[in-house]
Parts: sequence; C-alpha cells; structure tokens
Amino acid sequence: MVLAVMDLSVGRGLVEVLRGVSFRLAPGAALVLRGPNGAGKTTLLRTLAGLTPPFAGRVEAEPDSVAYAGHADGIKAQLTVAENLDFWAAVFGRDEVGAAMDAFDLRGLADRRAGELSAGQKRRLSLARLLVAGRPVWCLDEPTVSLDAENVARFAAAVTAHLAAGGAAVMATHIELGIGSAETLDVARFAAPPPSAGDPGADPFGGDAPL
Amino acid sequence: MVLAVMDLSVGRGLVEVLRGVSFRLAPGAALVLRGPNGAGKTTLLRTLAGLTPPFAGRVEAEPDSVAYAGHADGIKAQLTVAENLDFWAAVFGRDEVGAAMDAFDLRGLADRRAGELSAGQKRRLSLARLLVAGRPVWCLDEPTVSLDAENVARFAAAVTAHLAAGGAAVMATHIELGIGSAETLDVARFAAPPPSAGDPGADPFGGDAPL
Amino acid sequence: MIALILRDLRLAFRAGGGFGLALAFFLIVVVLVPFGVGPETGRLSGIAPGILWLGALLACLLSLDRVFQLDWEDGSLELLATSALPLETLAFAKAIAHWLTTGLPLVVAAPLLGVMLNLPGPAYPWLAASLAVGTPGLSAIGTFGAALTVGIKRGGLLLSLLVLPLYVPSLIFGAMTATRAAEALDPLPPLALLAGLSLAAAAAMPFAAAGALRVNLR
Amino acid sequence: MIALILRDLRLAFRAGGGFGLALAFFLIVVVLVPFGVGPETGRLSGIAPGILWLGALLACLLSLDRVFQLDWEDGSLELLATSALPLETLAFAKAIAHWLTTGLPLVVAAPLLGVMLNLPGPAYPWLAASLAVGTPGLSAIGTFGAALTVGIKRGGLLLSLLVLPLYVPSLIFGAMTATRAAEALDPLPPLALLAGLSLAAAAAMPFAAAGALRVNLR
Amino acid sequence: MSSLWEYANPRKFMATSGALLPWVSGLAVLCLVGGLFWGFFLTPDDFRQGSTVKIIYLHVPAAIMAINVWLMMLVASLIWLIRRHHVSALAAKAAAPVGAVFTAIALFTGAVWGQPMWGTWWEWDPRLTSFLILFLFYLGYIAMWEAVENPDAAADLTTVLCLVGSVFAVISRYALLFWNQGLHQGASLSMDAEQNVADVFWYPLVTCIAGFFLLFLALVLYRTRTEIRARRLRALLAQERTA
Amino acid sequence: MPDLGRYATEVLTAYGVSIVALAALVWLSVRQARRVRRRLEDVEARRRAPG
Ligand code: HEM
Ligand SMILES: Nc1ncnc2c1ncn2[C@@H]1O[C@H](COP(=O)(O)OP(=O)(O)OP(=O)(O)O)[C@@H](O)[C@H]1O
Ligand SMILES: Nc1ncnc2c1ncn2[C@@H]1O[C@H](COP(=O)(O)OP(=O)(O)OP(=O)(O)O)[C@@H](O)[C@H]1O
Ligand SMILES: [Mg+2]
Ligand SMILES: [Mg+2]
Repeated sequence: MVLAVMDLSVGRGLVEVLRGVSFRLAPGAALVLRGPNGAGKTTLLRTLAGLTPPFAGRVEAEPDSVAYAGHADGIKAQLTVAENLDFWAAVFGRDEVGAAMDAFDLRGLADRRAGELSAGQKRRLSLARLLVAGRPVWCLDEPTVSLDAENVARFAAAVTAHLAAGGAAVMATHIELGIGSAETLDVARFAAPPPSAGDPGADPFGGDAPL
Repeated sequence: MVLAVMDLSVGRGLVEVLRGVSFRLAPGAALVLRGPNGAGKTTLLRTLAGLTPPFAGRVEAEPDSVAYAGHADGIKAQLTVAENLDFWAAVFGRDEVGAAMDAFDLRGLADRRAGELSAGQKRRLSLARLLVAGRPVWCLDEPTVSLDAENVARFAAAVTAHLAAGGAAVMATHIELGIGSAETLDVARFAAPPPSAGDPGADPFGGDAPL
Repeated sequence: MIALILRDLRLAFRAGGGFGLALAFFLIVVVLVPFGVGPETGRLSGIAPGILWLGALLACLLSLDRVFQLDWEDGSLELLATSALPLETLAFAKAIAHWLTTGLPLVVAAPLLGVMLNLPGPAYPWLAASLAVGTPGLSAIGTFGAALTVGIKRGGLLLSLLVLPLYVPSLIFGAMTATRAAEALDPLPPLALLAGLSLAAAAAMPFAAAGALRVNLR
Repeated sequence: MIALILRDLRLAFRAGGGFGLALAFFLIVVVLVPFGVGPETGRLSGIAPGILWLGALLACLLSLDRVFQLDWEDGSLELLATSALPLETLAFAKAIAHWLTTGLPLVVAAPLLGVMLNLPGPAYPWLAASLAVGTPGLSAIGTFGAALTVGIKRGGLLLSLLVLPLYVPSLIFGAMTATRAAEALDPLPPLALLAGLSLAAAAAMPFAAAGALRVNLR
Repeated sequence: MSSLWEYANPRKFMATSGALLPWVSGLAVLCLVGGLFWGFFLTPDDFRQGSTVKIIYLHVPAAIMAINVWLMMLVASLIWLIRRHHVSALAAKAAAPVGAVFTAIALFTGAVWGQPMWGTWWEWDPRLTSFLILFLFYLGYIAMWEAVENPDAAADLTTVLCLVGSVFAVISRYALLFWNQGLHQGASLSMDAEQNVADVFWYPLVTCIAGFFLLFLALVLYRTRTEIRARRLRALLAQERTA
Repeated sequence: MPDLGRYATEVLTAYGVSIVALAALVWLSVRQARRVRRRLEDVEARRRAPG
C-alpha cells in the first residue's frame, strides 16, 4: 500500500465537508475523485497531501511520498520555464529535468518567461513539476484544466507511465482523463451530515444543545 | 451585425500570433474558438474586448458592447458573493442581480465570502457577472473550466437565453459546450507566418534585412 | 464611480484590511523617532513638524502599490477597463478611495501624535490644515505613479523612485507651514502654495494615470 | 535550501525586482529628512544616527510582507511545504534571502548616506558595524512576523504592529552604538548587546516561524 | 533635401550615424581634452577662490548639459509620442545614462567645490535641491525602461515620465529666479559683460562646454546604435522563440 | 603640474572622479555595444542558415 485512508473526516475552516472516507491505493493504482462543485474534492486532496489536518480518521503514507498539484500553480512569472523547473528539481533533490520537459513538450518553451505562457502552456509546466519531484503518490486537483486534446493525452501517458513504474495517483476532475486502469470514487457519497452533538470531528461549539 | 472582424492581426508583446482573422457575428449567433494550447485564442479574445490593440485590421463593435471574462476572475476574496455581484452591477449601471444569482444557482452561497468558495463555485460567480453586465457581446475565455456537468448545462442555458435575446457570444474552449447553434472557428488556421520585411503589422525591427 | 469608492473602502475595512496600515505606520514612525534620536524635548520639538509630515508622506507612499496592484492581479482591472467607466474616472475614484483610507486618518491622527513629539502649541491647527490640504495631492500624485507601475511585479521600488521626487515640493511646503506656525511666523504663504500643488496634481492626474493604465493593460 | 536562496535572489533581481526596494526607501527617507526638518547642519548631524537606523529599520519592515506573501499567492508555499524541505529550513532560507536583498545593501549604503546627513566622522565605522550586526536580527524577527501573517490579504498592518515592538530593542542599541561613537563614548557595550539580540533572534526564529506557517497553510 | 523623418528609419539612421560618429567623437575628444588641459594647466588661480576655480571647467559644463540632456530627451519622447518613430524613443533611452552621469558629475564637483567655498559640501538650497531631484528622475527614468518588458509600452510610459520630469529640469535651470535665496552662484554666462567671468576663465570654459556637448552627441549616436541593435536582437529572439 | 595650493585635494578629486566617471560611461557603452553586436550577429547568422 502506498496510501491508505481510514475513516477520514475532512473540512475547511470550521465546517466538516466529507466524513467516513476510506480507500487504499496499491502501487500502480489510480483513483479518480468525482463529485459536483463544492463536494469536497479539493479539501480531500489537501488533507491527503498533509496541508489541511483531518477532523478525524487517518491518512497513512510514507513520509514525503506525496506530490500535490492544486489550482494555484506555483509558477514564478519572472523566471523562465527552465528556471522554474530547475528550482523545483533542486528543492526535491533531483537534478534531471530533461525527461519532464520532454514528457510535456516544453523544450521549445524552455527559455520563455513563465509569465508569457498561455494558460495551457502554464498548466503543462506545472504538471512537468510532478515528474521532477519524483514522488510515488500524486494528488492532482483538476490537472487537465486548459489543456487541449493532445496535451490531455500527454498527461494520460505521463500518469500511465508513473503507474507502470509503481506509483499511484489520486486525481479530482470533471472531465474524462482517458486513463484506462483508474477507479472512480464519487465523493458526494461521503458528504458530512449536518453536525449533531457528540460528534468526534465536529466543532465543539457547534452541537445541538444551546449553552 | 453586433461584431465584425476584418483582416485582423493580433499578437502579444512583439510577436504576431494570428493574422488575417475575419468573421461577422449577427445577433443571436455564437462562435466557438478552438485550437491547440498557445494557438492564440486568448490573445484574439483580448483584442476583441479592446484590451490588446490589434497589430493590423479592425474590430467593429458598438462602443461598450463587449463583456469579457478571462482566466483571471476578478473576484474579491474578502467580499461575499452578493457584494461581489452588487459591485459589478453598480459598475455596469444595473441594479438587478437576482436573475444572475438564479441562473447560476448562487442564492445559497450569497452570504459566503468569495475566498471560501470552491473552484467551480468561484467560476459560477464570475459567469453570473456576465448576466449582470447586460452587454450584447460576450467574449469568454474557457468559461467552463472547473464546472461540473450540471453547471456546464446551466452555462449553456444562460448562453442560449442570451442568444435568443439577440446577444452574441465568442467563446474559447477545449471541451464540448453543448450549445447547438454555435459555429466553430479553428484559430490554428490563422497562425501568423514567420515575419518578413515590409509587413504592416510586423515589428519594424524584425524584418529580413539585417541592419 | 461611487460604487468603486465604496467597494475600495469596504475592502479596506475587511479582514486586517489596509485601512489602518498607513495609520499604523505613521504611529510606528512617531513612536520610534524618540528612540532613535534621543528623548531631549528641545531637539524633538524642533524636528516635530518635519517628522510628522515625513511620517505622513511615507505612510502614503507605502500604501500606494496596492492602489491598482490587487485589482490587476485578480483581473478586476481588466474588467473595469472594459466596463463603461472611463479610465480617467477610475483613476480619480481610486485616488479618492486612497485618500479616504490613508490621508484622512492621518489628518485626524497627526495632532494627537504631535503631542508625543512635543509639537509647539500654535502649530497644531496648522499642521492639521497643511495635512488636510496636502495629502489629497499626495494621493493624486501617488495614483499616477501606481498607474505607471501596475503590472510590474515588485514594482514597489520603481514606484517609490518615481513618486519620491514628486513628493518633495509637497513635503517642503507642508513642513514649512507647520514650522512657521511653530515659530510664530505667517504660515499662510506655504499653505497656499501647497493647496495650489494639490489642485494641480488632482486636475492633471486622472489623464496621466489613465494614459499609463491604458499602456499597461495591453 | 541554497536553491531557495538563489531563487529568491534571482527573483529579487529580475524585472524591477524587490532588490533595490529597501535601498530606495532608505534613500528616500534620508533625502526627505532634511526637507522636513530643515537643513541646519548642526540639527541634522545630531539626529543623523537615529534617522539612519530608523530608515534602515523601516526599509526592512517594508519589505517583510513579500517574504512569504508572493509564494503564498501563487501556491509555491503549499508546494514547498509538501516537499522534503523542513519548514524550519524554509524559514531560515527566507530570512537569509531577505537579509541579502535588504539588510546587506543597507549596510553598504548607510555610510554613504551618512554623508548627506552630516554624520560626525568617528560614527561611520560604528554605524556600519551596528547595521551589519543588527540587520540580520531584523530579518530574522521580520521573517517570523511574516510567517504569522501570511495569507492575510493586506496583512501588512498586522505585520507592522507585531514586528514593531520586537524591533525597538534593536533600534535603541543600534542607534546608541552610532550615537555614542559620534559623541566619542565607548560604543562597544550596545554593539555587544545588539549582537546578542541578533543571535538569539536567528536561533529561535526558524522554529517559531515554521510553527506559524504550519497553522497558516491549513 | 530629403525629409528629416527619414532618419527615423532604423537602417537610414544606422548608415548616417555610422558615417558621422568618427568625426563627432574625434571633435569631442579634441575639445574636451583641449579645454580641460587649458583650464587645468594654463589658467591662473582666482584671487578669492584660489585653485578651486579650476573646478568650474567640469562643474558648469556638466550642470548645463545635465539639464539640456533632459530637455532633449523630452523632445525625442514627444516625437515618439506623436509620430511613433522608434529610433526617436531609443535615442531618448540612450541619452538617459549619459545625462545621469553628467548630473552626478555636476553634483559631485559642486559638493567638492562647496566645501572650501561655503564651508559645507551640501546645502538644501533650491537649485541644489531641484538638481538632486532631477538626478532622481534620471534614475527613475532609467529604471522604468529596464522594468517594462514591452519596448513600445516602455517608450510610452517613459514619455509620460519625461514630461513630468521636465518641470524639474526647468526649475533647476531657473531656480535662482524663483527663489532669491540660497548660496549658489548666479549666472556667470549671462550676456551682461559686467557680470561675466574674466576672459581667461571664459574661453577654456566655453571649449569645455562644447566638449561636453560633443561628447554627449557622440555617446548618444553610439548608444542609439547599440539600442537599435538590441531592439532588433529582441525582435529576432522573440520570433525564434515562437517559431 | 600647476601649483594647486591649499585646495589640491579638492581640485584633484573633482578632476579625478569626473574623468573616471566619464571614462566608465564610455567604457560601459563600448562594452555593451560590443556585446549586443556580437549576439545580434550570432542570431542573424542563425537566421540566414537554412532551417
Ligand atoms: C552640490 C552642489 C552644487 C550643485 C548641485 C550645483 C548645481 C549647479 C547647476 C544645476 C548649475 C546650473 C547650470 C545651468 O545654468 O544650466 C550650476 C552652475 C554653476 N555652479 Fe553650481 N552647483 C553646486 C555647487 C557649486 C559651488 C560650490 C560653486 C562655487 C562656489 C558652484 C558654482 C557654479 C557656477 C559658477 C555655475 C555657473 C552659473 C551659470 O552660469 O548659470 N556650484 N551649478
Ligand atoms: N478556504 C475555504 N474556507 C472555507 N470553506 C471553504 C474553503 N474552500 C472551500 N470551502 C468550502 O468547502 C466545500 C468543499 O470545497 P472544495 O473546494 O473541496 O470542493 P471541490 O469538490 O473541490 O469543488 P470544485 O469542483 O468546485 O473544485 C465547499 O462548500 C466550499 O464552499
Ligand atoms: N503576456 C504574454 N506575453 C507574451 N507572449 C504571450 C503572452 N501570453 C501568451 N503569449 C504567447 O502568445 C501565444 C498565444 O497565447 P494565447 O494565450 O493566446 O493562447 P491560447 O490559444 O489562449 O492557449 P491556451 O489554450 O493554452 O489558453 C502563445 O504562444 C503564448 O506563449
Ligand atoms: Mg476543487
Ligand atoms: Mg488561453
């Protein structure tokens, strides 16, 4: 198991969003999170990545095994594409960015300032970072936003290669990714019930009984 | 004609991206821009909206008839959803935001701080602004990013209603929008050729002849 | 335009907003000066009008890069530019909002802080008057500088560099008004010059700022 | 960690970057002070060490909100937090980068600007020494404050208010070093205290800052 | 006679300036070295100022040029604004560092001169103050060119800046007429023969002023050529990157 | 060398610094010109080369 989630409750701020999420991810497995807007996909992914602490339950993963890519892309507009990638390679202790550049066809853009990229080109750069990070578990939040069909296929190929190499991936998306082996999890199933007194994960001030 | 584009050359910075774009949009017509990442869809839309001056050619539209919605959503995180909409209504000299709220199902979120919305909810808010603006020509850049299927349908309904009321729309997208009457324009057809000397729109320093 | 001013004010008041920022900075300067230059009252009251004006000016300068930058980052500025609102009106509204959130609190607070620096008695009303007359000019000039540098990431350096020379005359006349009042001389001539500066800046600024914005939004 | 420092330096140097920001602000303060307080050389040289230290401190304060804010806005901070780099190291690297882009230029520039304020001759080396010893402490304390307020839009106000009291001791000892040197007294004791302050700040800061970051990233 | 605007064509400008440059540079070196040598070695000391009077050969030409360079930049910028001639914008850009160095020289020599003459090397008098502001404007102007990516946008923005800065250039020229105070010298080059400096100082001074002007001209021609090349380099690189 | 009297330091520093500043300006201009020219020639050559 590279990632095991047990009876997890997650939320943003004071509000519990999802409750009782459990799943296990073996090496080579991919999980696609689905659900309507505001269902809690982003919240769940942030918890998996260790950014938001869970309300209850546990996330089991090797330390430093998760690579997260969210809506914000963490790209510095003033640096070139190559400089951006090199920086992340250095942060993750790698020094090879060539493969990542190739996987998302960034060679031609290497010397372009990241601020001058189109939306899809920027997205490709932020996906290339995943390859540079070299982490086994990918937590991706709407990774294919702004990508054209060709680049969605590139992304699918990158994920497939990652899975084939023993990695795992959890991805939230609203569109079809074209990754054959992926299972789907509808997070709407886990929507947290309206809070009631005595809940372990609930806000201690939010119970039924008035003060 | 609500929008007529004649022999338009557009570009970003010093570089011409598209050349010779011409089309006319009658009331009730919609045009979907397609093309791979970096083809120039965003650049074209910005020029139509009057933000980027064209390198050559003309855009004919009534003054103040274009509403633009780009990648950046212009939402203030500290204001509530209702306050955000009210502000834009005031800027555009309208005072009715109810219809816009209904069209994108924002009533339930009205008092939520915009910074606490999920990606899709934010996108709905920025689309609702189009209805508030009350402009006849919509220029939309990837309007359905982050929307779930239900909300894509809401968006399609809003566009259809806008067209039925005599409006027009130009939309760049990579996915299927489900707007029956829309024509498609592949911008890759207009990719600007490598510049040569004497081009009207070209950079005066970029010609063939060396100095 | 009123909607814009109201929104900017509301944003300034929300959540740790920029409203008190200038005021806090002003307070900091005034509190720190005695630590820095030593507490002798004679020395302090001699430099008090200058320090108060300087603090007000720096507080103003400090908050300038937010005038357009935040709206530019989240795309609001583009949307505003495509709205029916002329950019001149936009710039003017921004300058007013900036003054209301920055200049006005300073005008109110300055006499109170004057006490901390041993400002001589007769100077109080004139200090307040000079700030009331001068800070609108600072906001106007600053809005122009902000329009010139919007979109330049970390353009703050450039902004300060550009605006600083333009602020010098206001500073000189403003501080002179308060100093002359403190020394029982006639403070009216520099005050009149200051008012003239502010009026000229307010009249010319919207056009220059709108031109700069148009270039920067391309 | 070195990659991080290098990146921050590179960002600071690029395109209107923040590199000169503090320096420009410092210059502004020093240039404006004589306009404000009047040009009499005697008065100026009396307050020169205090003003120089105050200017350096304000310049430092000014650039603090960029330490984490830009990285937070574009998501880099989240990504760095999920990388192998401990947040403590991150905070330390940020403080070093901040000092290199802010404190170091101030140390170099201060003696030059001292000339403009008629700083008495013997004070020059001690002013430079006190800044060299004191500004790392300012950067360290400031980084902690920036970590506390990251994510709060327009958190600058809060940041100034939090950091200000922590800066007061450095200001006092720093200005005292230069003033005592100017008055031909022994400047070593306040300098030693200043060095102690900076060391303590640098040692404790990474842990406090990392804790604050962890909370703010939730 | 062909139109003056032809020189706004980069290629035409390169050809003409290339032909002109050796002559202008030669003349500049001649005047400057000659004038400074004459002034430094061959003129007597002033009875009041002693040998410090020799500083005049640097201070006055540099100060005069510093102000006039800004006004020339203004003209060039306005040509860009009105007629959209790229070379003209680039000439303004090329002139700024030259003007900034002249300003710095005037400030420095003035300060050094002030120490023996006034007993202080700096005084916040109107002319000195407005001159310092002019220097800051030069820095801001150069920084603005560097900070803006798009050269056309940079040209537009710096034009606005140049317009505003001209107010200070004019003030530093005429500050003495506005405020009748301060320590600084009055006009020594006025037409009024009574007030004029003695001839022994006057001729080398004029030679130096000519030298500074020619040096400015040569440097601007040279630097504008560089800017044109840099601009073409940018255009070509931009094309390569998108090709 | 003329006798500069009391003010030798002042006059000499004024001349020295000014001449150094002018020389630096010229030197920097030349260096930048050379650099730009070389890079432009490279790019022009690349352009003319087939492909
Ligand atoms: C830092 C100090 C100084 C600055 C910034 C400064 C600046 C200037 C400026 C802007 C001019 C005007 C050039 C023009 O008319 O176009 C000028 C001219 C002149 N300066 Fe200075 N100056 C300084 C110190 C001095 C000192 C100390 C002396 C001599 C005692 C001096 C003697 C002159 C003379 C004789 C002229 C020519 C006046 C004229 O022809 O209009 N300057 N200086
Ligand atoms: N920063 C925040 N503070 C408080 N509540 C938030 C915050 N971000 C999101 N929420 C709320 O938490 C819920 C879950 O949001 P989340 O972003 O996880 O949804 P999502 O499934 O990713 O939706 P989308 O498909 O629109 O991205 C939503 O109701 C949202 O309004
Ligand atoms: N600010 C900018 N400055 C310079 N060049 C830019 C800028 N923005 C985009 N470009 C370049 O202009 C070209 C067209 O970009 P544009 O954003 O119009 O593409 P797009 O069709 O919208 O692509 P996408 O589908 O990825 O959004 C691209 O090659 C891009 O790299
Ligand atoms: Mg989401
Ligand atoms: Mg696009």
